[in-house]
Parts: sequence; C-alpha cells; structure tokens
Amino acid sequence: MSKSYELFIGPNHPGIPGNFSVKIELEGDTVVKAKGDPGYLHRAFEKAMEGRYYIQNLALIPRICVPEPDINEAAYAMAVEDLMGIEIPERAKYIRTIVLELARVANLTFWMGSFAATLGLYTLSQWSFGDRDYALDLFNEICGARVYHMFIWPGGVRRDLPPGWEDRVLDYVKYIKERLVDYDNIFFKNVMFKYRTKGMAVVTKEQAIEWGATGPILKAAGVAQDVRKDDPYAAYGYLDFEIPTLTDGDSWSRAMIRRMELDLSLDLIEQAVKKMPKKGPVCAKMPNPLKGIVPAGETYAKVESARGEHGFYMVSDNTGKPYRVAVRGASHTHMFTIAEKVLIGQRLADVSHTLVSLDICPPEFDR
Amino acid sequence: MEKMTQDQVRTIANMLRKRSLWMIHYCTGCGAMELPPTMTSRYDMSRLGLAPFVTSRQADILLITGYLNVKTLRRVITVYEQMLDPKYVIGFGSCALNGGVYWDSYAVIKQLDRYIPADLYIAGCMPRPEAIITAFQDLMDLIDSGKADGYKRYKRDLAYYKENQRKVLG
Amino acid sequence: MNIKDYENGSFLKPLASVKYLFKKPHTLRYPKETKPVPDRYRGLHINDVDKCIGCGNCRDICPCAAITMADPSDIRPIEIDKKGANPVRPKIDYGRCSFCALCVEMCPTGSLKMSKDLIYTSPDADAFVWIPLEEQGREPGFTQSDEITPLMLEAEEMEELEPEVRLKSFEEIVHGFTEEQARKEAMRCLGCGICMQGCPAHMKIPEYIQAIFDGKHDESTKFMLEDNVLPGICGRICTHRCQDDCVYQYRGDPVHIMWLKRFATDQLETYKDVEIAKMPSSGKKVAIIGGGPSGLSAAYHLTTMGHSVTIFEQKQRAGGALATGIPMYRLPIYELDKEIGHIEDMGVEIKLNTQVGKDVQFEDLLRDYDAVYIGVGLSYGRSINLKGEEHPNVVQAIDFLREVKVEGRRDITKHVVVIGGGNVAMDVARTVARLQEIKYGSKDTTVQTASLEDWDIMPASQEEIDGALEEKVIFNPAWGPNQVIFNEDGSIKGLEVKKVKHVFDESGRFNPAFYEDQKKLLEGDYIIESVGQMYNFEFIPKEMLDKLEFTPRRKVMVDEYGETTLPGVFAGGDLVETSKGDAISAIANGHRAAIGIDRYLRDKK
Amino acid sequence: MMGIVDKIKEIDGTKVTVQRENRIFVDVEKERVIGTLYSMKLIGFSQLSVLSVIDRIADNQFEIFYVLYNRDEKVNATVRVWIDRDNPVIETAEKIYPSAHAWEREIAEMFGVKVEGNEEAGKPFILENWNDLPPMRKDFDSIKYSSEHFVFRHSEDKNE
Repeated sequence: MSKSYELFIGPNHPGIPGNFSVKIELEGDTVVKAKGDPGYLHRAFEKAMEGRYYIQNLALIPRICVPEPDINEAAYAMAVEDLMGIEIPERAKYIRTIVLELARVANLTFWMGSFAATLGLYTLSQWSFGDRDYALDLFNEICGARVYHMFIWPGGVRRDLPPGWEDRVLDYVKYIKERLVDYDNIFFKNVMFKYRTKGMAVVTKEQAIEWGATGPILKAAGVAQDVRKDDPYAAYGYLDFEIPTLTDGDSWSRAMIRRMELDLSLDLIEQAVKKMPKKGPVCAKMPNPLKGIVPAGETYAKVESARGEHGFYMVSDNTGKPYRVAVRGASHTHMFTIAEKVLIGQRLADVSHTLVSLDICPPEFDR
Repeated sequence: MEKMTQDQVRTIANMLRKRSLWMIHYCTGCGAMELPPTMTSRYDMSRLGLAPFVTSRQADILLITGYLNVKTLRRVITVYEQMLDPKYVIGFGSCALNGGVYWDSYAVIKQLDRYIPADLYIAGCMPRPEAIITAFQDLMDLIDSGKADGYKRYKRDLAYYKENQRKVLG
Repeated sequence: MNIKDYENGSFLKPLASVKYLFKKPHTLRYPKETKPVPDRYRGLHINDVDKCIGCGNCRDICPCAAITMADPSDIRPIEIDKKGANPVRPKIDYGRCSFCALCVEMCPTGSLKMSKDLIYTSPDADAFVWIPLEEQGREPGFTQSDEITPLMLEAEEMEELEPEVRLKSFEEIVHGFTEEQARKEAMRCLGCGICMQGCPAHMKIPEYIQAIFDGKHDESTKFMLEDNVLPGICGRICTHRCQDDCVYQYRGDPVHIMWLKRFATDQLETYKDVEIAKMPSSGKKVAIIGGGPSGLSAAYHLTTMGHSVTIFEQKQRAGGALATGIPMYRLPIYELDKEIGHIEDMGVEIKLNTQVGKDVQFEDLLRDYDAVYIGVGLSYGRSINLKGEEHPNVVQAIDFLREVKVEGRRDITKHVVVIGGGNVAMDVARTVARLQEIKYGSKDTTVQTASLEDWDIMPASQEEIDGALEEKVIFNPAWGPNQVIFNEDGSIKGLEVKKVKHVFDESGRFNPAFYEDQKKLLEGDYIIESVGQMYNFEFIPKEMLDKLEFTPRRKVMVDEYGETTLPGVFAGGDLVETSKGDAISAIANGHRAAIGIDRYLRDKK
Repeated sequence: MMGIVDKIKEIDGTKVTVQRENRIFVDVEKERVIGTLYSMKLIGFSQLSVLSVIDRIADNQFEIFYVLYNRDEKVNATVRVWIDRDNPVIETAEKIYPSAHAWEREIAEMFGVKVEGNEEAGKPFILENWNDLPPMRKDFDSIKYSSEHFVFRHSEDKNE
C-alpha cells in the first residue's frame, strides 16, 4: 500500500492557467484527489458593481474575464437593455456579433497556444500568440485599447466602425485561415497531440449533463448546446450556422471542438460583415448616466463564451445603480465540479494540460 | 584584481546583471495578459536578454501584473523572499500604484510598495507591450546606474515592511 | 473541415513548419520599429485647460475615483473670467485610472481628450499624478463624438401657442412641461452646479432638479424657497442666467431650468404643505417700504428668521413690477396671488395703498421699527428729453403697462412706435400687438421699435425678441430717436430716428453717437418710451437724504449686506448696484439684505 | 403536449411568473425548495447555471435563486426562495445538481448562509483569514473596510 502525498499546483506554477491553485493528492504519480483553491484573483466585482452607476460598471466588467472580455460587456449590456426595455439598432447587433466572434477567435488562438505549450510544443504558442496580436490590433482600432475594449455598452456600441475596418477584419480572417493549415500541420494533425490527448480526461455525455457542463465540454460529449443557437442574441439569429459536436468527450475531442469553433467563428465573421447594414445608428438613445435609472426587475442574460455559457443575473431596484449582479462564468462549474472529478486517476504530468483542456479561466470564478 | 575597488566590482556586476534578466512566471493579475505577446514572436522580449523562468530561486525580476489580492500577497511575499539578491520588482498598471479600478474593494491591496519594495512602475491599465519593453529597458538603466536597490531597501526597512504585511495578512 | 483528416496523427506533417526557417519573422523590434497607434487610442489624458470650465463631471463619472479637481495655477495659470467656470482643473491619478474614457465622453466642453501615448514608467510612485495639459505635447487620440454620447444633448421642446392664437388674448404663451417632459428634462441635468454661480440668488439648482426627477415636488419647492421666495414667478419670467451658464451650452441645449422650476411649483396648489424652518420669534420689528420682489424676499426671509415684518405698498396690489409691469401673457395674476399669499401665510403683514411720505412718515418708521428696508424700485419712467414728448400720445412704458394690466385698458391706435430695445420694450410692443389684434384684427396696423443697440448687443433676451418677431413687431435696430414729428393738426405723424454710429465709446461707457445725416421717419400716431426707469426718494426727509450716499452710477451705496450709510436703513432691489434690473437679482439682494438686517438686529441687542 | 409552464405549475407550491417566452420565475417556500428543484430536474431542467443570493436587507430576508436551464425546451427558469436573514439556513442542492456544491460554498462564504448537508460550505473558499461580516452582505461597507485596512496614496487630497 503506497503512501499518498499532497501537492500544490499553483498559484506560481508554469502549468496553471492563471493565478490559481489546485491541491492534489497523489499516490505515486496518480492523482487520487483534487481540490481547487480559488480566490487569488478575487476582486469583489459583484460588490463593487453595487456601488457604481450602471455606466461606470463598464470599466469593471471586462476585467472579469481577461482573455475574452467582450462577452462580459455583451452580457452586461444585454441585461441592462432587457431591464430598460431597449431595442438596439440593427447595425449595432452586427457590430457586436463581429466583435464577439473576433474576441472568440483571439481567445481560441490564445487557448491553442497555451494548450500546445502544456503539451510541450512551444512553437504553436509562438505562432498563435503572435497571430492573436493582429486581432488585438483590430480591437485597438475600433476602441483604442488592446485588451479591455469597453466597446459594447448598454444601448449598442460605443463608436461606429472606422472606415475600412470591415475589410481589415476580412483580411485577418483570410490570414488566419491560411495560418490554420500550418496550425493543423504542426499541431492538430501531429501524432504527438493525438497520443497525448486521445482518451484523456473523458467527460461522457451523461456526466457532462449531470455535472452541468456547457460549451466545448458539452459539445465534445455530443450535445449541441450553444446559446448563440438556442437563445440568439446580437445578430446570431440572422446568421446561418451549425453547432459542431463530437462524441468522445475526451481531451482530443475538446481540442478539436475548439478547432472547429474557430472555423465557425471565422465563417460567422464573414457572414456578419456581408449581411451588416452599411449605414445606420449604432447606439440607441440612452438616459443621462448620472441620473438614468433602471426600472426594478430581475433578469438573466447569457452569451456563449469560448468556454461555455456566460451569464449575468441582474437585479435592479429602480435606482441608478444595480442592486445585485451575479456573474456566472462557465469555468466555475468546469473547475469545481468537472475538473475536480476528472483529474482523479490522471497522471501528474497530465494535470496541467487537462486543466487547459477544460479551459479553466480563474478570474471568471474568482471575480 | 586586488586593485579594483568595491565600487568598480559593483559597476561591472550591474553591467552584467542587466544583460540577462530572468523574470519569474507568476501571473498575479490581469496585466499578465499582455505578457504572452511580449514574450512571444510579436514583440519577442528575448531580444533584450529577458526570458520567463519558472522557479523563484533563479529569477531576477518579479512582475506584479496589476492588482494584488490579499490572498495572493501572501504568496508574492513568499516568492519575493525566496528570490535571491539582486532582485527587482516592477509594478504594472494603476492597481499596483493606488488600487486602480478596485480602489474600493475589500480584497485588493492599494499600495504595492508598502509590502514589498518596487523598483519601477508602469502606467496603464493594462500597459501595452511597448510600455512593458520600455519598462524593462528603463529597469536596465536603473540597474546600470545602481538605482534599482529595492532589495537593499527591503533588508534595511524590513521592520516597516513586515509591520505592514502583518497588518493586512493578520 | 473534415474531422476524419485529423483522426490519424502524422509524424511528417509537423515538418511543414520548416518553411518558416526562411521567412522573415514578424517580430516588431520595438523600440527600433514602432507600429502606428490608432486614432481612437485611449492613452494618457490631454486637457485644454483654457477650454475646460472645471465643472467636475469627469470626476463624478469616474468609476475609479481617479480624478480630483485641483488648482492648476502654480503649473499653468488659467483665465478664470470665463462665465460659469470654476478655477479648478481635473488632476488625474494614474494609480487609479482605468482608461475607460468615460470622463472624455462626459466632458461638456470637449476639452478633455485621451492621447495616443500610453508609455510612461517611473521608479517614483508619486510621479503618477498630474494635471493633464495640452502643453505636455501628447498627440490626441480618443475624443468624444456628437452622435454617440452618454450626454442628452437635446432639450425637451416646450410647446408654445402659435403666434396667431396667442395674439388674440393675453393668455399665457407657454403652458409648462408635462410630467413626462419634466422628468426627462430633469434627467438631463448633470448636477455639476455650475449654474448656481450664474444665478444671482445662488439657488440650489442641482438639488431641486434632482427632487423634480425623483417626483418630490414639495421637496423641490422647499429647496427653491430657501433662496427664492417667488419660484413660480421666476419659473415664468426669470432672465435665467443659470441657463446661460449651463454646461450643456458648449455641446447642446442648456437644461430648461426655468421651466423645470415652473413645473415643480405648478404641481403644488399652495405652499402650505412645504416644510419651512421658522425660527422662534425675536420680538424685533422691521418695516419694508415697497412690496416688489426685493421687499417680498426680504420680508419673507426675515419672517423665517423670527422677526415680525410689515410691508408698506403704495399701490393696491403687492408685487411691484410683477403686478403692474409684466404683461399677463407672461405672468398670470393668479400666480402672483399664490406666491404672495404664501408670504402672507408665513406671517408677513402687507399694508396696501399706503404711501410712505404721505400716509405714514419715514421718520415714524425709523422710530417705531428696529430696522427699515427700502425696496421701492425704479417705479417711475425715465424721460430722454425727446423733443415733443409732452404730447399726450407720447407715454411712458411703465404707465402704459400698468394701465393695461391693472386697469384693463384695451384701446390703442393703429400705428405705434416703441422706443427701446430692452425686455420692457418687448413687453410693450407685444402688448400693443395684442391690443391691436383684439381691436382691429391686426388689419392695417403696425407696431415698431427703435433701439440704439444693434441686433448683437440688444439688451432684450433672445426669446423675447424671437417672440416679438413672430408677432410681427417691426424692429429698427441701431436707430436712435431724434424728435417727434407732428401733423399740421397737432396729431403725431411719427418718430424721426437717426442712424447710430456706436452706443459705447472706446472706454466701454454708454455714450451713443449718431450719423446726423442719416435720418428716417417711423410712422405712427402713438409713441411709447421705454428707455429705463428711475427711483423717487421724495419720501425721505431732506436732511436724511443728504446723508444717504450714492455710487457714481447714481445707485444707493450699500455694503455687502445691503446696509446704507444711514444706520438701520437697508436698501435693495433695483436701487443698488448688484441689481441687474430683473426680478431674480432683486430677490437675491432682498435675501442678502434680510441676512444683513438679521445680523444688525442681533448685534443691536 | 403540455407546455413547460404548465408542467412547472403542476409542481406543488410554486408560483410561476413568465417574464417572456424563455425566462420563467418560480417562487417557492423554503420547505419546498429541494422538492421543487427535484421536480424541475425531472421535467428537463438539467443544468444549474447560477446559484446565488440577493440580500433583501429592507425585508430582512435573503433571496436565494437557482437559475436552471432546460435544454430541450430552451427555457431558463429561476427558482427563488426567501429565507430569514437572521437565521439563514438552506438545504443543499448538491444531490440534485452537483455543480451546486461550489456555488453553495460561495454563498456560505460571501453571505454567511448556512447550507445544511454540504460539508464544505462554511470552510474558507475564496477568502482567506476573513474575520469580518460576510462581504457580499449589504451592511458590509467595502469602502470603509478598505480605508481601515489599506492606505490610499495621496489620501489627503482625495474627496472620499
């Protein structure tokens, strides 16, 4: 009978996605127990939001999820618009869609880099982080910031697109499509990738449903659930797309699902740019932010992030500040319910790529 | 060799030190998001002789990338104390200076230099890669001129730092 | 993509990346190479401190409390003579700023911008706080846009009667905001309080607008009554200097502060339920001569301070110019009754038809009362010594308006000339237009004005001028009166006017000069002079009048609390320098004098 | 075919409010909440999206809400239950929705709600060495706490 020992993975560990820690108990090098230890990025967003005007929260919300901030802005804006009963202009819907999908592309390329890095392939991270940077440059043009865009706000978007931006987005889409051939060659069609991930960290369909998984984990297990399709927001209702699914539910399937989602996002960007009204307002008339009050009510607004369902539960009490905002990050469930169970039985060497394969984003559950 | 004064030794040491700085790979806050582009192909900070490194014993630079949660602060102090002299701290963005956007948060410390000494600050929320590279170059200049003496201050004013640390960490 | 292609891994495929060995890396060799910074970049701030008015909206919207308002004078002296400007400028703490640019969006003047520069490092933690200036040489990046802005730039439209309809009677032209409109308009207010400087009475404008927004009209009225005893009247006829100072003037329409005030007071039938703090009785008595706005204001505030007050009013109605001068279409009489009724409810005694100097002697007042306040105003028309003005059809505006409003005069001739370009002249012209419409159906009638001032410096407010133009009043700007021309039968043929060269001389003093060769005749058989008014101090005994000192502009000399050179005698209203000839400044200096009288009475003890 | 709203209405003791087609609110009594959640799961609400608390301090109550999702009907339902703020106890839902476990740990820490049956609820989760009021409660003043525990730079010229 072997003796078990405890090991902290994180917070200062190269294999952990962000400032976060997992306490694992090992026997030999097999995990017998895993426990997430969050809180290193806790900034009390939900508390801070209660003390700020609706518009001031614009500065806070993107910071809830750093790799893909726009989903927060969109979900927050949708919640406020829902409570106020505001319909946003058509063009704003398309711009939101493009921005959200571009953010997803940036996030997925970023994810690919970190996933490949945890498997020991640093070339892909050199490539994909570099390619992601061009997407950040595009964001930089529309809103003047690379990471925290604060571009989507209640009522629509903050500015109309700069001239020629759509073309540059299409150029970028084309560029990424070309690069994806190389990505496939070096990583997704690499035999090493297959051997390291096939059959690893399986979440079956039944488990995924029981544990409340969303996003790629659920799709990789064979359930085509996607907020973009089920409860269309922005301009997704006008676009034509299918949700990719795979059946195995293992690490490989999740990686491939993200690879397919990247294709889907690029396709959606092209569709949205094509269908977007060329002119028109991009922001509804909104009340003075210092006085504007939001009628009392409760609402739940959700969007599809690259990790799954991302939602804002917002309660207003007829004042200028939200009464309570609860943020649902997809990683919350993925970490504390799924990862803790899936990690059991893994080898120590696989812990960190399993975590990245589930796409754990600590700021989302620390808030 | 005997003729060289201590000052001359220090000058030469500083000259050498600044040319090979290893930063510890610890993402304490959201500013870390701009580090991957800085490290990888697009901005490639290895041009400057910088490289990310995973263990605290071997690292020279500690980046406080943004806000510092109280819970993280405890780990950061451990990491900082584990690092060997000379060691340098760069505070990223608004949060390390005065709390930033989390100025009213109960969980985030407001001034980095009350707990560990910082050698350089970068403005921005978050600082863009160009600013990070500028900061590294500035830090090299500071090392060269011997002004980056945070680790000495930490030793000298240990009582002050420990007192402040005790206050928030309990 | 076909998932089948990926099912089987390959050993050789990764070798495809070898081709990159021979490609140029895409690394940006910063700082040797830079990439362009986009135009909307949100970097460190830039502020045009001369354009900035220090309103503090940037501070209020900042989610990070990064902005404080600081005095920039030791770094960069600024001109502070600009109207409605605070001598402070935003100071930004980059240890707080999150670069969200909400401050830029909210800046009403557009002075605050963000730059393209966000590369700043320093080993000194205290070097991250500064007052942004243009001189720091940063290139502008993110700026505000007029299409998409969180500010509500457009004001609510106030419905007015059409000129054809309103000419038919003396009905009030505007009927006030609806509840919804008022809420919307109140919502526009940013609460910066810049307007308070413009208001002579320094009313608590942000507070009462907030109360209107909250639907608490009695609370709103309470805030108004603290500084202005006649809010409903001011809500109709005020010269609303506050609106001229409103920060929205730089980017949109000013908030209709005046209409909002009117809306709130109109919601209350009486002010009985408004809670007003009243101090216990002091046992002191104060006499107030003249029941105009300044006298009413002084009386009311003295009463709340616990003194017992008596107003001596010469006419049959209190209110001064409000009762006798301002036409019904601007200020209906019931509004005056409501507000004066409230003042009486507070315990002020008003003795009507009591002329000081005749019915009661000034010396007696000085003896019987602890203090005396003179607020008789400028109740007599001023003559310009026009040749031929002794003719009975050449009248003074103040008399004409009183006859129409109080005595119900309705007769008028077909062609009328009004001399003057002030608000009173507008009142006269528009009253004449109504009388002509009522009597002649406006057929073959004219009313024209002649003013020394050209359009750009005409003292009347723009709304009044626009209203008069809509009512077909003919303007002759920059034409000064020369003489009255008579027909052979002795009736008036018209007014001869000559072209004005300039109204003010180089030193800025009123000193009109004319082109003597350019003359024309304004035809009309009735001439109304509206060139100003003056006071009459006949009721003050000679030996006391000698002691009363006057300013160079022939106004009564008072200290900052309204006390004249006669001990215990205070003056206010249009008699003193601080007055700008409108109700609100009279109300303001009446209030000021009330504070002065209260201090005087307490010191006397 | 019975609509999903009718199915929820059939569950004992529920008060159903339909906000719009795919957003339903279900109010239940404290005693019935676990039973309701169980019945909800049986009729297809298989995913728990959020479980959190609203501090209704004016009523001296906590409102606990469970946002559930029905994959087949594409409907979000929020089960709401009000409990006494002075004695906040709720039964765990982790047996029905495993993901409730972590959410319950969070509400136990952030609001001080006692969760019966969840062994880890009440143990430190996000916070470390916390010895003040549960921070998400409305009566916890974050600014006051910050200014007591931390020092602001240039605090002398801050307005706050």
